[in-house]
Amino acid sequence: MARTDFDRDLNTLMDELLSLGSMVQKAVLLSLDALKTRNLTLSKQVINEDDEIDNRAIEIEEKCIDLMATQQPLAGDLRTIITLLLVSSELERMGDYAEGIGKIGLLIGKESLLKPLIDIPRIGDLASNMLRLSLETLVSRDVDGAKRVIFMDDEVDEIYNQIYRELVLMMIENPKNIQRATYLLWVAHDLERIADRATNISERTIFMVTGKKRDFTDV
Amino acid sequence: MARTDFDRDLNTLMDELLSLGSMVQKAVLLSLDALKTRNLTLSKQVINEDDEIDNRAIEIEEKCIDLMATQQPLAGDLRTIITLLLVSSELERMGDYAEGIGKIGLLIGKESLLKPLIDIPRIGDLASNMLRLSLETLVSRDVDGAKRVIFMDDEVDEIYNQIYRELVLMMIENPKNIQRATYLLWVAHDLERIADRATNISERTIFMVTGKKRDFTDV
Amino acid sequence: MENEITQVTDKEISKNIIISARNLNVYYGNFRAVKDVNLDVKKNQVLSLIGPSGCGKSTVLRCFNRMNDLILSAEVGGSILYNGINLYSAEVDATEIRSSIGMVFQKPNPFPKSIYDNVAFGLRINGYQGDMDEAVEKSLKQAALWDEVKDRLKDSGLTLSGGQQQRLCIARTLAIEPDIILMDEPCSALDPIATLAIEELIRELITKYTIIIVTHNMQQAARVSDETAFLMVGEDRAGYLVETGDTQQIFTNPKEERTESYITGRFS
Amino acid sequence: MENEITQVTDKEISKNIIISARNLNVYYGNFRAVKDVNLDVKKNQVLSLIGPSGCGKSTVLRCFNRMNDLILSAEVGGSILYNGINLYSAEVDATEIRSSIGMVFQKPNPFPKSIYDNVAFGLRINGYQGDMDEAVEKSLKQAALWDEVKDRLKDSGLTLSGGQQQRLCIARTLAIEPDIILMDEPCSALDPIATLAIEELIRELITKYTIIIVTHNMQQAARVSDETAFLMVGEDRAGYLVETGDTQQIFTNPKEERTESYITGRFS
Amino acid sequence: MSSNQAQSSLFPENLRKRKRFGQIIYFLLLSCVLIGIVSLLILLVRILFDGIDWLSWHFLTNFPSRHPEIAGMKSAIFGTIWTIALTGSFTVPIGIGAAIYLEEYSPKSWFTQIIEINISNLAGVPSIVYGLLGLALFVQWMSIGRSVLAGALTLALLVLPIVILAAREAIRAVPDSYRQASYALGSTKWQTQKYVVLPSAMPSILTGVILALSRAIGEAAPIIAISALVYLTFIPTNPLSRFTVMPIQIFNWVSRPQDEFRGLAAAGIIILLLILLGMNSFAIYLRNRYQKQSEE
Amino acid sequence: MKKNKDITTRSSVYKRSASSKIEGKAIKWILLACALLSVATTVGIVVSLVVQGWNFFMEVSLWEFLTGTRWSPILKPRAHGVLPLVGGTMLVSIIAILFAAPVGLGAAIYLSEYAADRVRRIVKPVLEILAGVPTIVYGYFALSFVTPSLQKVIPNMIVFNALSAGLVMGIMIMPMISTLSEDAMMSVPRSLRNGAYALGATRLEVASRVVVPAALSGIISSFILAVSRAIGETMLVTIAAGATPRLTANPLESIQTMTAYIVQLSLGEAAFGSLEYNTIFAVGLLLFFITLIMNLIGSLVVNKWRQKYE
Ligand SMILES: Nc1ncnc2c1ncn2[C@@H]1O[C@H](COP(=O)(O)OP(=O)(O)OP(=O)(O)O)[C@@H](O)[C@H]1O
Ligand SMILES: Nc1ncnc2c1ncn2[C@@H]1O[C@H](COP(=O)(O)OP(=O)(O)OP(=O)(O)O)[C@@H](O)[C@H]1O
Ligand SMILES: [Mg+2]
Ligand SMILES: [Mg+2]
Ligand SMILES: O=P([O-])([O-])[O-]
Repeated sequence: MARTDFDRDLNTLMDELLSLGSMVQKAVLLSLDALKTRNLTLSKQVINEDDEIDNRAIEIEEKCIDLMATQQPLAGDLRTIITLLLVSSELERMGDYAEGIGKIGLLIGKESLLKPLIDIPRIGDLASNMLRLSLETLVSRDVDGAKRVIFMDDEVDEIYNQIYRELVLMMIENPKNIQRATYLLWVAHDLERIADRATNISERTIFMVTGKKRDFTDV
Repeated sequence: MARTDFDRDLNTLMDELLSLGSMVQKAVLLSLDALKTRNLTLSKQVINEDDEIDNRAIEIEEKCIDLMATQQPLAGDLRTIITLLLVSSELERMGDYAEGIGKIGLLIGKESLLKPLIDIPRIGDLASNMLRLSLETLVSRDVDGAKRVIFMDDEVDEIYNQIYRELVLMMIENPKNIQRATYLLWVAHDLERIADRATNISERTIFMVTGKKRDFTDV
Repeated sequence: MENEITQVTDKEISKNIIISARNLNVYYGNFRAVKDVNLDVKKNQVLSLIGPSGCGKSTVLRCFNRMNDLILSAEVGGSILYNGINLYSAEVDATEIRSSIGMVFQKPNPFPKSIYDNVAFGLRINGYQGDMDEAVEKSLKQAALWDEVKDRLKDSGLTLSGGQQQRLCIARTLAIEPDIILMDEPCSALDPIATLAIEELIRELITKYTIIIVTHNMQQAARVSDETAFLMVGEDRAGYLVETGDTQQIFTNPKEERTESYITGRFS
Repeated sequence: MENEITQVTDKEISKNIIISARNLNVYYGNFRAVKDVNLDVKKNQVLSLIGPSGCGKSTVLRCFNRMNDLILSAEVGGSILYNGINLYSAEVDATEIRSSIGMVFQKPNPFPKSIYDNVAFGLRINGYQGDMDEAVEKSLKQAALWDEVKDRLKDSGLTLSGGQQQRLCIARTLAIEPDIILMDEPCSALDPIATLAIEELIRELITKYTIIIVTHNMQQAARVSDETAFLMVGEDRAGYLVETGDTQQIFTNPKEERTESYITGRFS
Repeated sequence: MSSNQAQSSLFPENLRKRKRFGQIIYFLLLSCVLIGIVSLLILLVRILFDGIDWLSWHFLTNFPSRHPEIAGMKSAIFGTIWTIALTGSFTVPIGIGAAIYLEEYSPKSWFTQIIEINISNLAGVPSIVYGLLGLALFVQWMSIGRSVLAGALTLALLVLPIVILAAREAIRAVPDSYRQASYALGSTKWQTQKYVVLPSAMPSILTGVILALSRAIGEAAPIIAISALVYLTFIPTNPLSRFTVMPIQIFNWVSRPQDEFRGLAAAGIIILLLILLGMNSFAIYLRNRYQKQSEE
Repeated sequence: MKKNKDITTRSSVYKRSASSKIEGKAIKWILLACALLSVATTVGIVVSLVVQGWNFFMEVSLWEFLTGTRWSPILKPRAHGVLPLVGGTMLVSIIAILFAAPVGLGAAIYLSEYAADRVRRIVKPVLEILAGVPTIVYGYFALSFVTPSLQKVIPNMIVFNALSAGLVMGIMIMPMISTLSEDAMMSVPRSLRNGAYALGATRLEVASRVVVPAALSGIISSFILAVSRAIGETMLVTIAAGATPRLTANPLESIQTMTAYIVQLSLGEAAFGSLEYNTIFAVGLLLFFITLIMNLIGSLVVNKWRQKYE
């Protein structure tokens, strides 16, 4: 005997979370692409699609609350649902960052970029990988995987700091760059935040699986 | 008859949330003070005290989970606990911003500020007021108050944009300012985020009280 | 244009309603136990009736297949509409109704006969002409009991465990292929494991049947039902309907203050 | 230094333990119903025993005041330590034990006597010499029943509602001022409102008493108890203790896989 | 009625036939009850009709006589009173004691089982056999003689199983939860019996006792075996007096060929029935009151 | 030890008699003695019948007693074949049960399944009164009413006959059957009936397919017990069935039952210890065994088929 109904609902929810996650990942990558290729339409698209992400996140959140109300989950189930609830709001926020990058894309417009995008796509790839991995390990309840994700965040922070220093230098070198540099600064910041939140997701995953009190690593 | 035990637990939790909120508010104000008065000790203190905030937030989160496990809240109670759970993580994050401001305080060190702090304290006051108000209206279940908080966020955004433009101008005017300007930019950004999160809290409050699906206003 | 759509939806909904109570009042002697209940039950859904003890849940439930006829002092006012016919009109025969609207009781009550005969009982009295073995097997399968009893169909129904007995009673009811199954606290005499099995069975059954379930256990109502109706006792001790709605709505955000108080365990 | 502190704490804890089972085994005839249970109960706390039906919860509970003596086929091995004495040693008189370790049953069972006499019963048979009226009032107040019955103390205890009856039974037990109160599914015959009242009462009582409660209702265990012990049935059909722990820990993060499966409603 | 059509595919239309058949059986069953009631009515009316003329004060206060007009039942009435008083005082304590032992104290063993089977069989032993027992045991062997005491002892043995069964039933009906509650409050076994079990079983026990005694009042056969005498012109003064009882007096009158004595018999029956009716109604009253209490 | 201290603190408020343990033992023995009295009764019955019967069987062989077809213990030529008495007993009992079983069962079904509560509450005590009427009264009724009435239908019927005794006996044991059967049916849980009604059963189907089968053991044992009662019944047959030991199947004839013979002889002046006197113990012994066997069968039936509800 098992709680078939409940398990099915939980699995559906996991699936929805995964699909929300890939939407977000796509949005992040698209927004960076748009930036790189100066494709304003694409940027606009990312911005518009954020509403969809928001709605989906709200939906997941509501389903979690409904499940809590109707199934009174306990122990592992409770941790799972709470994790889903919290992760969905992380994803929603990550969607906002993608939207933010999209907006910056529009602000920069057809202007040339300050410099060829090298480090930013790197951090973007890293962050989006972390996002993907964090969700995969969440679904597969893979604690070790989750720990690896958390570990990856260090690299992101390093690259971010490097980008930051570089951009500040560029501003100092040429005040004309300041506007565009700050734009890129925001982009890097947003990506760093995405990685941070992926880290959060993995921390939640560890809590979900082990039930261990969350070991809050400051970000 | 009433659920005395549960109600008492809920009230305790509300109190703890409030006290966490005032800790966070204090941290924000202190970090700004430290910045204004270039008091590095104070900045350090804010940074150090963030651990306490994190721990308290985790504690509240755990208590929420325990309460869910042991009391199976439904309807209003369930919304309340979920709100508490989510709000505690907002507060934790707000604490991080205060810490961030503290760190900037240290980075700037004894250097003179770029300009006398006028707009930043203004946005700081506003944000910390929003924080306070959002929690007060949460506890008093005051939907109208919560709506006012959300409304205040517009003002914050405006000031923030103004600061942003001003700082970028200053950078352009004098590249020597760039480093310090970006510092202040971060401070402003952090404060703006605090206001955003207060807005989130108020949105959660409205959900908690009315049970209406969250009307997600993009931030 | 939009208006038209609404109308269609309205029709759709009323098509979906299989049975409904209209201004239902039940008296036991001079005592009004149930007051003005109006309730619609949708096809292939589970409706649960919840409310404090004595609010008339069982009484309302028994109206749906006229089991109240068996209580001499009981008198029913108002009507139960089933397929457009008032079950309480003169020309309707209660016995006939009960083979379209089955009932499962609080305590498992298999007859002291063999498992087989328990399931065949309803078919036999109704003069079933088909293949009895087949019908019995089918019902037991539907009730998720077949695998457990297929080698001991001759054993008395009373040799089964509580949960199995209850599923046997469900199988017995399914055998006569009712439209609607009424259940009065079907799990309150069972332990959590057996309860869970019954709850899952209920969820499976709604693909074919409509189920109205009375339960004391709010969590059960939450888990098992699509819609929930909340009844309360008035000052005059008569039960009345406070609110009906989607189960999720009732349990996350009920419209009525009283429902909220009951559901969250706060009572005035 | 640190070692010393640990030792002190250990002592503190053992001081706090009011009653414990050591290698408890219970046989009904040849059938071992309970196997090697070790359990410590802390003073002024609620310990709940949960587990599937037939895992021996009631059997274990009954060992704590030797109610198993009344079951002829029952035989108890191991010991129950209460204030340092093994309740099952030869010189201990079961009757005496039971006035220090009271018990409340699944179904409210007031005597068919007046409310007053119900509460006074235990005092009378124990030859109580003090002011009876005062003692009765005190117990009824402790059981949160006084206000409801103070004007009808002469009425039969059976005229009360189910929940009130159960509180009367609790009052009756409190009257003889036991150390420990055992409760065997005290709410399973009550509706949710009455259940809640009893649960609140239990929480109030632990300021003075220690309570061990058996419950089928996991949520009740979660709400009401400080510690939870989970029992299961082994392959040999004997019940054994799987895990004991803080209630919150058991319900959010049990150590044992089996506990988790049971608590989340998944069974193999 | 679409559902009906759906139904009739599964089941042939047979409801009307089933209902008609039910009606016929209903009337048959009803007439069974009526047979009982009508018989009783006829019996009562007939006896009243036969005996009413013979009822008079002196019928109660005169001794029996060869002359129907002055014959009375004084000796039989007093004999009955003596017998029943003695029977009751033997059988009630012993019966209740035995019941308590069997329900509450006895270990589950073959020995107890034998006692139980034995008692239920004793309840079915014909009363005349008890008469033979009394005749051999009390009258002959113990040389008590054909006395009130011998009769009462015999009747006591006769109704003892009935009292025990009734008392056991009553004690068994006391919910176990009462006992557990009592033990859980620290009562000893006897305290539990005295303060909890017996008080709640008492009404039912009393009902059983009354019914048993009214059975004893109506018994003629064993008394005939013990004391064939029916023609007594004195009333018993001590337990060793000879005696007669009402049913025997009636039997004597019935057996006489003259119609007048039939009338006397009917009159005697009226008195006997009045006494029994009184006792029975009291028992029924007790039972109903008890039932109502326990239903609350 | 600590516990002991605990107990002493209690005893300041609680005074429990110290002798309670000894008291408990004594009470147990007294109660046991009460229970043993019933065994003693049985032993007494068997011993007294066997001892007195022994004297009889010293003179008459058991074989002659059990197989002889003529019973004439007083009038010469004497014969001690008990079959005429057994036959008379059986004839009356069969007539009685043939009447009482269907009527009693019918009444029981009516009362438990059809009658409104109010009707049952009136009718049941009425039937119980019928059961409580002393048998002497039935004898009177048979003799002064039933026989004369039957004679109007069957003119050549004699005054003392098996038929009217049997019929009245039927009336007498009918309430026993209806009460016991009704008890058995009433103890079938209400929930079973509801279960059947909910499957669309009519009232008759509920009664005949659910309630009666479930109560069958009780019903059958009520029949057996009623027959046993009829066999042991004394005064009615003494008065109404005659005093003619005769092996016959004709219900219109006068017969004598075992019980009636015992009464007849008790009323006479047979001397203690005489052969005539001892015949009653021989007949009594036989009667005792017959009823014993029937009762044993009756309780066996109940135990074997008893369904445990709840
Ligand atoms: N047969 C009856 N005769 C008289 N009154 C009745 C009868 N059945 C129920 N009642 C009364 O009608 C009211 C409603 O009873 P009902 O059994 O329908 O309540 P319920 O909500 O099912 O309660 P529970 O949860 O205890 O089963 C109660 O006040 C009850 O006392
Ligand atoms: N008096 C008894 N005689 C024989 N076996 C018994 C007796 N009481 C209980 N048992 C058996 O002992 C085992 C444990 O029973 P117990 O009543 O303690 O379980 P439980 O956990 O309280 O179950 P439930 O939740 O159903 O009350 C079961 O297998 C039961 O059948
Ligand atoms: Mg009900
Ligand atoms: Mg139990
Ligand atoms: O919302 P934040 O990522 O800025 O904390």
